[in-house]
Amino acid sequence: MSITPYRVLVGPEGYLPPAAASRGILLPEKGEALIEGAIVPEEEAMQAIATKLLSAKNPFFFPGPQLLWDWKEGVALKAQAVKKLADLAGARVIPMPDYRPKYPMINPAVEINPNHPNLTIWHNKIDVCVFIGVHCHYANMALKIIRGGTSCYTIALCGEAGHEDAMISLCCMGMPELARLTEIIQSMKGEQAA
Amino acid sequence: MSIKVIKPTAAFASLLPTEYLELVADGPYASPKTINDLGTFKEIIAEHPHCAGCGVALGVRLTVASLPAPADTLIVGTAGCSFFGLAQAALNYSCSAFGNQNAVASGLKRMLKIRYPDTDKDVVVLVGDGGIADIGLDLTLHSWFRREKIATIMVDNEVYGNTGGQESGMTQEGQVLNMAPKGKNFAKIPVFELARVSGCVYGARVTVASPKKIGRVVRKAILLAREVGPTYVQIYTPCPTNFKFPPQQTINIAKKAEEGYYSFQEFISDDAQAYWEKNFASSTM
Amino acid sequence: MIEQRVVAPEYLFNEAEREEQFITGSEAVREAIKRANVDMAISYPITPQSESMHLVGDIYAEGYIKEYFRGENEFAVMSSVAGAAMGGVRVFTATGGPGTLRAFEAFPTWAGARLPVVCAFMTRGINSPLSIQPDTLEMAYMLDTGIIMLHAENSQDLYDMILQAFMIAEKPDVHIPVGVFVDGFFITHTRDRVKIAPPDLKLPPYNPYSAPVPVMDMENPPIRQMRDPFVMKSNFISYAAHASWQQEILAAAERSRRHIAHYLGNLLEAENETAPVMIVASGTAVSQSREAIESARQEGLDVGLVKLKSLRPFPTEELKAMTANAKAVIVPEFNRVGWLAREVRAALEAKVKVVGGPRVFGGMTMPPDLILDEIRRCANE
Amino acid sequence: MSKDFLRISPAFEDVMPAEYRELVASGPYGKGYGISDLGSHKELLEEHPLCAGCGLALSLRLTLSVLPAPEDTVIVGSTGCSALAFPQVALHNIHSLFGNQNAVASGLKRALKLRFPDKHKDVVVVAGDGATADIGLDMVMQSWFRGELITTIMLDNEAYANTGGQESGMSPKGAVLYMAPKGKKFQKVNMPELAREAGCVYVAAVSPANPKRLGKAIKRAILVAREVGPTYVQIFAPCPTNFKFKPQETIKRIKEREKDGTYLMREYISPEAQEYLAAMEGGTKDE
Repeated sequence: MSITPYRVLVGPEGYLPPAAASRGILLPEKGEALIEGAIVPEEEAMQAIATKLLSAKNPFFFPGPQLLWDWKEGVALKAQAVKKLADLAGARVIPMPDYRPKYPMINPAVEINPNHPNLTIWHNKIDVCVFIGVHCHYANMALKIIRGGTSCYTIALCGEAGHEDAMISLCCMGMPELARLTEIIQSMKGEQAA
Repeated sequence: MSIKVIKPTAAFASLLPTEYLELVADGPYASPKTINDLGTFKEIIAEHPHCAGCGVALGVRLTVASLPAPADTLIVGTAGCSFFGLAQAALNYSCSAFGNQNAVASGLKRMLKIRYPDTDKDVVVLVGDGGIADIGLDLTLHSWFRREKIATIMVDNEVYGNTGGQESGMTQEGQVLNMAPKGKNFAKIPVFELARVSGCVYGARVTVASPKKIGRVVRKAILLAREVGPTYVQIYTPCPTNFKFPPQQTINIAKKAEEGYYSFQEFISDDAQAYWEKNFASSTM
Repeated sequence: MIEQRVVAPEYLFNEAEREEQFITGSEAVREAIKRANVDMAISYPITPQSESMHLVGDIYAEGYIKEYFRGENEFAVMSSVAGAAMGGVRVFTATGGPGTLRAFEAFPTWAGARLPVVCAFMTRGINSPLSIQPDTLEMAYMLDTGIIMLHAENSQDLYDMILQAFMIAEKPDVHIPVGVFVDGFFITHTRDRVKIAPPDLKLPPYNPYSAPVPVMDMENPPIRQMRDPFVMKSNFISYAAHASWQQEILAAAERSRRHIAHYLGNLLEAENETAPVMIVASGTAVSQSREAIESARQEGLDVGLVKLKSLRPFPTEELKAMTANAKAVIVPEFNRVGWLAREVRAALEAKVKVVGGPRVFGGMTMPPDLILDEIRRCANE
Repeated sequence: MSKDFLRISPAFEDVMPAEYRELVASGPYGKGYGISDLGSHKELLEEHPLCAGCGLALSLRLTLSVLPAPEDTVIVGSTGCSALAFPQVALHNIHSLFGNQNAVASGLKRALKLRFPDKHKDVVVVAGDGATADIGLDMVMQSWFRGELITTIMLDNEAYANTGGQESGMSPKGAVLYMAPKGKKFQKVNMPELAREAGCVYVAAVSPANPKRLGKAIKRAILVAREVGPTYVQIFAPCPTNFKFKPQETIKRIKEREKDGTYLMREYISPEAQEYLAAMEGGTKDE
């Protein structure tokens, strides 16, 4: 691989940034996470997420179809928990209801689409965003486009293997991990307030 | 083709293996032969590596012995048992990708029409059931839609023989074969009816138990294809190796089929019938 | 059919008590599929693959597979396989040589649509002229379709790799097709000793909802979903989306490295890798190389061997390490073009002399002496 | 998908764009709407980039509005003008390679049968004339020979329209189009007849000039394909752009062709399908 190891840093990185996996960035194991391409303990990543969100000027959560649609047991509950987390972090929400390219034009104020996520990032001047409940393929598509053309700091909360193309990525996330992250933000907000 | 093309130059005549000399002396080129002349002339296919009792070898031999103008006939084939014997045929035989024979034949026929406007160059497709009914079905039907002037002949052994006995589209429903471990679960593809619907001007269904009928329908199909439109002949050619019957039973099995589901059938369009009566009604064949 | 119980893949591959059988490569495919908990298999005959798919048909009749049918040609079969995979089932098929080329348009769509299909390729010569004999030319074309490519040296590899292929392909972070390539006739039609797990064990079933893309069954979101929408509106945004999509397929193959290592042990195997002359090969060329090396060592020549098991993703770093002290690398192949020599040269970046050959093709066998001559020549330089 | 499947997670109800809330509130899922319900509910296809007066877009809209069970219908489309509308259709739909739609549908139908044995998952192929009669002809017919329980719908605009108006197998004889500079030399391929010969148990040729009849044919084709055998519906969908007539004349063109007998509306029902429909239609309101 190239001499200096590749780092997944906030963009705009360039015309066509590489997929981080193709530059040797490995996905974390359970209990680990990724910060800017480096494997770290999950706890450390959660702290970093809390700091990023609470210091952000205009943070947004992008819930995907797997959370927006109440399609199976437990989804509504999880959606509730994610909404609570977003409110707590002072972040607004723009949904990603589906993945089809929006023709003739998307309304970037109310929707984000993985084929052209940068429109929504630019339109709303989003500096930190959180992906959750988006199928991994489409999340990775969007994360690379955002890193290439915007200066938005991306965070992925993934129930499966995680996302190397996000600046911070958790993996194997279930309700317990969601609760832990909410707790950290809660306490960090408390400290800041005090 | 003028006879010159197959006559060895005097200087080397003595060196050529006898089979080439026989082809000049009593091959079918100078005066076309028919099924009745079998045994009296040097046939276009004199040897082949097919299994004992192979219906396809017999079907191919009878077809090639019925060509109205072997000197100006080109056969287009494809993969499958049929290409073993045809690879030995003493006329131009081409074989490209599996199933594309009618597309190849379309291009070949149109080009020969341009290069030899006043000669009838008969382009004949001679291929197995898998080649036409399965992998080559669309190319075959589209050559018929386009009314290409070629005769398409299927030697139907109702199985993919060359690859070891798998079910083909022309296998009968219920027949147990490789890739049909519980028996084939759909009917024999009605290529004969599809030929009529797709624009063939003449069609005949026959079996190797009736060599004289094969001679007549193959000749008729090729002659009609010269002027009127695409034609189709389907010959039942049983396969002892994959259907596991004794090699000497092939003709009996074909005969039994001819009395049942493989009965002799013909269809002919009005304009083909008119053309036939005007030009060939007098001939006995 | 005997009652089977689901076990963890690691148990089936590494711990289960194995029994040795003397079977052909085609039978090895049957034994693998019998234990792979496959939902559906679709077939079309082409030598030398037909026997494998006959036998898969037979175990369907015995009840080991839920659905099986013969399609009308390879392009149709690979399309039906795609439909089945999008419908959320574990599906298997096989082809080779001209069949691979006739089905070709489907392979890049398999990868692009993230379909975890497993396909065995019994490699065979490409027309014209027609040859049914072994030849790995088709692998040259397959290298850039985006599918993962494993190359079996013998029937044992073929048995193991097919089972492992399902587990690698279905990982959510991978979820692209795996091709298991094996040289036709040399392996498929010759008997060999193969150690196989007990027949009453099978892999865990495929869970379609762990896929990185929605399943086409109107039972999971989003409902307004086209798989896959052509991203083609003529503007920069569409091009960027299409490029990012392709990068994700490359990334999926990169992520498979650790899974391949986990199940196969490594992407390549090496012996005596400190030798000055190294042979790098895949498939039956490895078996021929072993014989040549045997003779070379008797002549006192110091030669090592690298057996490549994964060709996509290519083990570039591992290969560099295994040829670090070599002054010459010999790449014997069963094809005309030398696609493996090209890959090895690219990987080693001209840091070591790569001898592209000996190469035989058209179905010819490769006498070990051809390789031995090359070893002697390189050793004496 | 169960009847109340399409629900929005309450936590995000407020942020969902209007079109999705409408889809949940008044979408067709579970309703079994017909042509006469058009205008009373949110349709599966509301916007598309096809040309003004496009017969195909109209036919596709009508087809989608009469699906007996949209909540359990997966569509397999193909390359061509119809493909431009499919990304907007609120159903799972597959776009694979030009011509392989019926092969894909065969694999999909059998997979869904395995995964949902006691539920009707309707797999409906919707493709153009080029995809069905030319490049996909063998896979279409082989799915019929095999008796695959799928419905094949051809949107017949009698040309390769999406690529700029070339002759297709379904173009009328004599039509001057691209790649037929001297006019098409052979007749319009007789797909309904081929379908009947190939084993289809229900075949209909309809057009959007008579929406009710079109709706009835689609419903029948899909219902019959659930139990009896493969079905085929051919919809005449004239193309103003490539045949150079005014967008508002599309329906008029159809009526002219019906009058001069060059596009016959017809229906073939096998005895078995007849029996099945009699039982089914006895119960449901006849369109």
